Amino acid sequence: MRAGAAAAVCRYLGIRLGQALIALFGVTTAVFFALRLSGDPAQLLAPQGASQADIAALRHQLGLDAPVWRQYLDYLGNLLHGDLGYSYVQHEPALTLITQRIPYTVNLALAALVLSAVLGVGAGMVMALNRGRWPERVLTPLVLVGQAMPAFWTGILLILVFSVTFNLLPSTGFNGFDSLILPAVTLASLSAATIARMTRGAVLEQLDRDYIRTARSKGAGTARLVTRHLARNISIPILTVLALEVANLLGGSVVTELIFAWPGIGQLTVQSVDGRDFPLIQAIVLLAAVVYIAVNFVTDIAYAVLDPRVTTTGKAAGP
Amino acid sequence: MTTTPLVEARGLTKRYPVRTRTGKRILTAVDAVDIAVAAGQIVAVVGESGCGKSTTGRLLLALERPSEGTVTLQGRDLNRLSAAELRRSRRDIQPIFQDPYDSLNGRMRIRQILSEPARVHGIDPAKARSVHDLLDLVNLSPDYAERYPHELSGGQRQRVAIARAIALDPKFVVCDEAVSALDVSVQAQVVNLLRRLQRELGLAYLFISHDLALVRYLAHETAVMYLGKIVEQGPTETLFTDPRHPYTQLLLAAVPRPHLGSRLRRAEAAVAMGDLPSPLDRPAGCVFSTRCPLADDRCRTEEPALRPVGNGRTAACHYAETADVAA
Amino acid sequence: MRTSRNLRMAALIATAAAALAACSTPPSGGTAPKAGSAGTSLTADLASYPASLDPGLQYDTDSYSVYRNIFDQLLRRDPKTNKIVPGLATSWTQKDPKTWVFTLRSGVKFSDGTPLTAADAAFSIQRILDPKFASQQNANFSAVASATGSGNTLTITTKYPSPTLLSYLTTLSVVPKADVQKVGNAAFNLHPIGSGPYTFVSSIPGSQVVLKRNDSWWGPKPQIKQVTFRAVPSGASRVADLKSGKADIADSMTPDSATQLTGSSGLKVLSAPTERVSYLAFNTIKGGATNDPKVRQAISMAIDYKSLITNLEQGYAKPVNSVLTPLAEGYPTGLPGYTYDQAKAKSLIQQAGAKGKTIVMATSPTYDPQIVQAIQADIQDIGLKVSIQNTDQATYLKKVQSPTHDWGSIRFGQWSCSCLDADGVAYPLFHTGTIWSSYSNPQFDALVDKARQTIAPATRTQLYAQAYGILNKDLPGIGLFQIDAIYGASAKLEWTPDAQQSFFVADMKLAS
Amino acid sequence: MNDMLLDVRDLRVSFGPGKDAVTGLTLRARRGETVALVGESGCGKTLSALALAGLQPREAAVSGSAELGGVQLLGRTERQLRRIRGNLVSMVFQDASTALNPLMTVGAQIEEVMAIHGTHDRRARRKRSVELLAAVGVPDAANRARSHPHQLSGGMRQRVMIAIALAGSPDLVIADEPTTALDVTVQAQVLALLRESTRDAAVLFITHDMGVVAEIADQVVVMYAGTVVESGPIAEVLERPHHPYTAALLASVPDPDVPQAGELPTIPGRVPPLGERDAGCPFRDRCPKSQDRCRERPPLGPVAGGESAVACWYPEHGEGSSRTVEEATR
Amino acid sequence: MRNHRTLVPAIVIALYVLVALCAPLIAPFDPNHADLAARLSGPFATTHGHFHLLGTDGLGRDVLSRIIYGSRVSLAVAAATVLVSGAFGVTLGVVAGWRRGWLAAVIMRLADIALSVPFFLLAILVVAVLGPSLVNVVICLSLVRWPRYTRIAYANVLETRERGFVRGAVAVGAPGRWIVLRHILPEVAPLAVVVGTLELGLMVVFEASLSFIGLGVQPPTASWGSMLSDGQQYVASAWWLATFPGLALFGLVLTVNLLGDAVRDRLDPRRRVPRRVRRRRPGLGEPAAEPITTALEADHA
Repeated sequence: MRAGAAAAVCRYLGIRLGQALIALFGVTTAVFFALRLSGDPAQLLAPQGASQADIAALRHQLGLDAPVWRQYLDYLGNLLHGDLGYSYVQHEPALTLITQRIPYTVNLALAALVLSAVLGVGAGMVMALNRGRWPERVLTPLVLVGQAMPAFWTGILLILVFSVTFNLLPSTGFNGFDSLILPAVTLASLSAATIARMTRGAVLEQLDRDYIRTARSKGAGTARLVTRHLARNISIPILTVLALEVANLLGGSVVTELIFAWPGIGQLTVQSVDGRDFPLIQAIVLLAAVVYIAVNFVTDIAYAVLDPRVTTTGKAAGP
Repeated sequence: MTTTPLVEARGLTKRYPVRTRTGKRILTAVDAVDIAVAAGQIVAVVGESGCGKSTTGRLLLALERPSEGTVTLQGRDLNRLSAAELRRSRRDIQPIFQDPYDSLNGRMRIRQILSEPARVHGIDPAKARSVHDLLDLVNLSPDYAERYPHELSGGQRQRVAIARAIALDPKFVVCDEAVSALDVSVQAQVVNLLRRLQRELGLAYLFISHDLALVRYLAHETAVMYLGKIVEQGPTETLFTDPRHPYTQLLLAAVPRPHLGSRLRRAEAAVAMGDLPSPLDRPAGCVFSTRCPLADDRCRTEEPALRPVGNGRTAACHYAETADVAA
Repeated sequence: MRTSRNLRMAALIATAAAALAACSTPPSGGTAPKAGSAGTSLTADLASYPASLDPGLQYDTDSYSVYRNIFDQLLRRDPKTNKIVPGLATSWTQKDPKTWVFTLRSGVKFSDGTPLTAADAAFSIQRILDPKFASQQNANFSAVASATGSGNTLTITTKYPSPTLLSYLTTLSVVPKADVQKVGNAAFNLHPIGSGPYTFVSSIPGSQVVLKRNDSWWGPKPQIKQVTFRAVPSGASRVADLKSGKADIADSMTPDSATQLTGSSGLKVLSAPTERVSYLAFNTIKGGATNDPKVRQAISMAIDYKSLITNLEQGYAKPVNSVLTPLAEGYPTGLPGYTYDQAKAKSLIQQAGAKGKTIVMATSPTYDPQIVQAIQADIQDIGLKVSIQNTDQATYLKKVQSPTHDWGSIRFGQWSCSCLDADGVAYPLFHTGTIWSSYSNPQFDALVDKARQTIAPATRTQLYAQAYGILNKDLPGIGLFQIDAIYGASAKLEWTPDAQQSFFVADMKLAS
Repeated sequence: MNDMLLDVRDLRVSFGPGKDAVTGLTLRARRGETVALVGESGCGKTLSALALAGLQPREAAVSGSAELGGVQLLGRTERQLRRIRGNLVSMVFQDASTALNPLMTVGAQIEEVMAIHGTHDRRARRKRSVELLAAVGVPDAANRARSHPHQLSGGMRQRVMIAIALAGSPDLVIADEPTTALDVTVQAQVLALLRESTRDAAVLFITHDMGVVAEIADQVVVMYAGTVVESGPIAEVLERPHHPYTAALLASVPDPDVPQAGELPTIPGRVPPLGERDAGCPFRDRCPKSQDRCRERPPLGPVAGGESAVACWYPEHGEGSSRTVEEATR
Repeated sequence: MRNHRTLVPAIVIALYVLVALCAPLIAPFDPNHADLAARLSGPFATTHGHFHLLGTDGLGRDVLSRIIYGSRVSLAVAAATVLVSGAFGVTLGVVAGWRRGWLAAVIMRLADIALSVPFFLLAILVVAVLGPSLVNVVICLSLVRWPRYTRIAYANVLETRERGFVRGAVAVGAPGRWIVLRHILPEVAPLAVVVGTLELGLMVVFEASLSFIGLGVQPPTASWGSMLSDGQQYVASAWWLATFPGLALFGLVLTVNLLGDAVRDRLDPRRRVPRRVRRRRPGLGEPAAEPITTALEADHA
């Protein structure tokens, strides 16, 4: 039975993986061609006084004078060999540049994820379990405020207060733990609010379920309801949100990294897009898509682990 | 009856691929079912949940394509019609579903719901049955036309569903558990209505139900299904008074009766039967052999054919003539 | 092979990073020392992280600021006079109009101990010219036909007489041939080795670079022992860092932030005029209204230059009389310059029949939006409508440099050729057929072409005076002002910035 | 009447003024006795049952008295109720597919009752839960204890529900339509099981199905629109219904054993919804015998010559399932 | 109480809309009138005889007037984006859900693709290829947001097509288009409205983000995002530049979110269907579907 379940999970995940690869292929292709419509890196790279010929030479050196389809086939060919190309601007393998930055973004995103998950789930639970009582009345406005604060504004205000006015925390760069605080808080605030609302909704929905009534009819108290019954059942919707939040946090880290000069992938993305550093952009897009897909994938597996029904019906929650 | 039946299913089979823990399997929901409904006749299909009776209903409604077999309406194979022809033929076959809360579009007024069939078929409103007439036919006052379904009780909604079903003067109506979601007092009203309409409009019904008492009251013919197969079929009265298949016998015995005295018999009969096997693990030989108190080796290996057992009945049991398990 | 291993590594890192990141800090390039401590280490805030540390590649301000400390340059400019003075090359002669011979300082060693020879200098030029290297500086040295080195003699031949060669050689940093060839360009970029006053210690890509004093450097011993360059893109944050003492010096200050600093105790503003000029260029070919010289003239009179300099630039800018700065070789000192005369501008617009016409102004976020909008307002005041088309730099360049000249009527930009020479402005911006030019005047072309191949400074100056005279008549472009480089610094820092924005830490001193 | 284990008097549940969902439920049950609470949807039977276990919706106000073996069930704090639930009073809900926690094994769900009520030895709990599963007729109980609800059939799930209800050896088992969602064959099995396994407890059995009532009940309480209209011993209520509503309910279900001609007797109209109920007999609008006096609510009073009580000014005195209500009115 | 929850935010939003519509009447100054000599004056400053309630910006323009005019951009872009992406997304979702099969697979994979392209990159590419304009901002945002609607519509259609009234319409012989238009779409529409309302607030933020990185509306047109972006440089010296547009933005997003919540509570079909009825169906377990709130609330960037 266990083996059978595992096989079902594998088959299911296999299908998802296949679909994911198709999506991956689509993303890279779309980005590849869109990029080549969007500007000429040689123009950006050449010195201001460079002549047409200089730029043409640079273009040739970068292989950008070949027909686009040719460039695309080369790109795919290299990709199959694991070669993501060299950055035009930094003259390093795109992969090296990305791997240098990954730890920072992961650090920031993870810190924000932990922060927002702990705060969000906690607040959501408290709100749902105290529906209509003071803890909910206190938390609701906080959550609403958190949801209405754009990250770039939050960041500016935090810098204004904690760095400029009180000089408590560094406003930029990476220099140990204290420089992580402001970016992580900025990044986490919206997510925490979203997760809190979601958790509240999920808990309320579960509280309305018959099995909760059954548990109460057994004499279960709040603590038991939460730990034994709610915890696992809300873990599925919460997991769904967290998975989306991971994607959101990685996406949101662009703005946050810019504001706080955080040396992560987000900043690299902006720089590479600004500089039309095609190989680097393509590599980043590939990474982003892989992360997005991986997160979905992990979520699917987690569904299967958490919810025994998934393995037997062969379908996960959600579309 | 030698005349061509109004609706006839032959060798009707429906298989679904199902993913299970142990891999992809085929679920045979309906297995080689023959069923015929003559004009103006009520044929009931009874059985436990999962026996394939609802699937049979959907196949007869051509809402699903059979894996094998044919469904003919007045000699025309529904599944061979073009999409447009099928849509046109649909006016002759109408469904009434179980859940009256689900079967009406909550965003439409009753008037819109009842005039939709005619509009779909582009019928001149002057020639179609008027909403007023339809409401009248199902004993609802005309002012219901402007209401929304949520303003109606379950019984009233089911009347509207019936009115919609008869809006195009169909010849054949599939009632899939059409009254089981209703309270008993309302149920009786709707049953009376169905019966009256059948008489007045000359409708034929396929009456799918798990309620044997209603079936006995309503149906001319009854087919008993078990795990996708018809195990016994025949005129309702004969079937109820002298069931020949052990399953029919046990099923009848298990029906709760609103009077004292049947307690013991019923429980024993039911307990004897045990649990319904999974439709994915249909027993070899006779499908009922795992639960049949009379089953012997023959039953477990050799599948009994559905054969005449007298008085117009057919039964799929090797021992149909002698079987008596619920006395 | 190498890349496939890298890919596997990356996959490993990516998965492991997720697990590790929570508990471990990223591989750090050493924690930055607190600014000002011990007086011998310096923290400098740059606007962005250097695009490369290999001096053969990028030469944007931030890269320049960092790597020029690691390497020695062949030539240098005197910070006060801007005259070309010895660097690694102690002397040079011109054998013929196309051949230059340089004698290199002897006894100079790279920080890995290998001696620096003319072969290294030649190699440093050759690699820039190597198409496979795809260096952005290629165009700066495109006049070079060959560079050879033997012993301490470097010989450079040019394809044609090049008056700007020496100018560009002041930007040439010399890299160790042996090491570059051994480790490869990519690795060298990550861990550069030079002969300069500082050596590379560590870096956090995207965040900071740490250098330490090279005690075996041939020049006078710098006072500052260690320097940390940090990338701090937000101007406000750079100000905050200065105020809180987290940084001793910050680059790329805006005039507004500079005025903020002047009020703070313990801080000061350092500035120097640069060869960077703010300019407007007109599309005289497909510019619509701006095809008409009257309209261009009107616009040149519409702009309140003084207000731009005093109000927006807070005085950190100087007026110019052409699209060139006085620092440049060939600056036409005799030209009268532009005047602000709104009334006359209005009447010119009337005369040209251009009143109410819409002109498109192309710009990119790279350029100060406030100036763009101030100019827009000025031009609108004389009766034209100005529609700003703000696209990112790549799109801006693609549009503006397109041979079809379909980019609009007017554009705002800043120009610096890093050569301190009129040629570096006049030719690429206004010569017929060059990528930036939407202007054509054979007379002007002839003058510029001639000046390009003339070595004698006096003749050149005269040629440019004529050429710029034509420009100020035809007005294919307007110089707005000369831009100052502005630095915010601790009051303890002693340093004089120069026109080249050379960020030579060796020249800096921190009082304790 | 001291031998009564369960004694509910005048139970009322209200959602606010004019919204009295249950207006006076009185019933009694001895140990081993099953009381069927009968009525159509919306009559307040489920709400009454929930109120007995203190599980009514938060906004509902409960009053009256309900003693179980001398213990007052109503007006308890949540903390006190927790001791009562599962231990003294347990429940079997209608739809086991939703009433069981989908993510817990059924064994764990049975064990939970014991864990809550003081069995700290995990092994003992496990052993007893398997015993209980076996006792409710789950084959291969030791393995099935490790199954999740979705892996069981509907009948098996309902057996698990019963095992949960029995785990605390309660004095009162409240079964709320426990067989409505089941096929007749399974229904019969579950009813038999319930009957056998609750010999030491009182059972409050809620249903709308007179057939099921006949099957399981010792006493019948018929509710209509929140109030009891008739109560009495099963035989008497089934054979000689006194309230027109009871009679009509019985009549409107056809008998599978008897061929029936003509139309089915029906009850015209519908149950007055909450908020539209007045002080009169709630059935009077649908009652063929209603008269002016029915504007006044009839009290639940004993019937002459029987053990039943009926709330009707003009009770029936007819026989069995004879047709006492007019045929449908069209 | 319930009316309160819809009414109050609706009134506040109506005020925002009113301000946007009547900007020329309300704004004390021309939002683009630069006065370099009066630049960076603080709130309540009077310069050259002009009173600037919220101060002036780096070009001496009146901040209050710019905020008032900026509301036009925020509201127009947010509304247009929600309409465009909503219409596009719902259409695709309905088509996918109704047709199923390969077409659904293609559409849903497209949604995956759209979701996995970094937003910033997409924004730059769109502006690069199409040029900067308000319309292109809408296109850009719509390109990112349509999958949210598609996914929810798709799931909803899959559910709805199994409902009795849809099967009834099929049985009556209604053609697919008829059923989709009359039965499926009306069922999906309220959900789309709910998503749209929740998206509205996000789109205000997104537009501001785009303007913030310089890809939104073109100067000198005032937009809250570009004002914030400009103000960021002056966070220490001229706090009012980032604070007031931020507050305006925050207020709008907050009220839009409040309205979204209220609308969701009203329209969420799950909260309307009487649950007890559904329970009666024999033999049906509860589907392991994710709660609708998850789908609605989870996405924000």
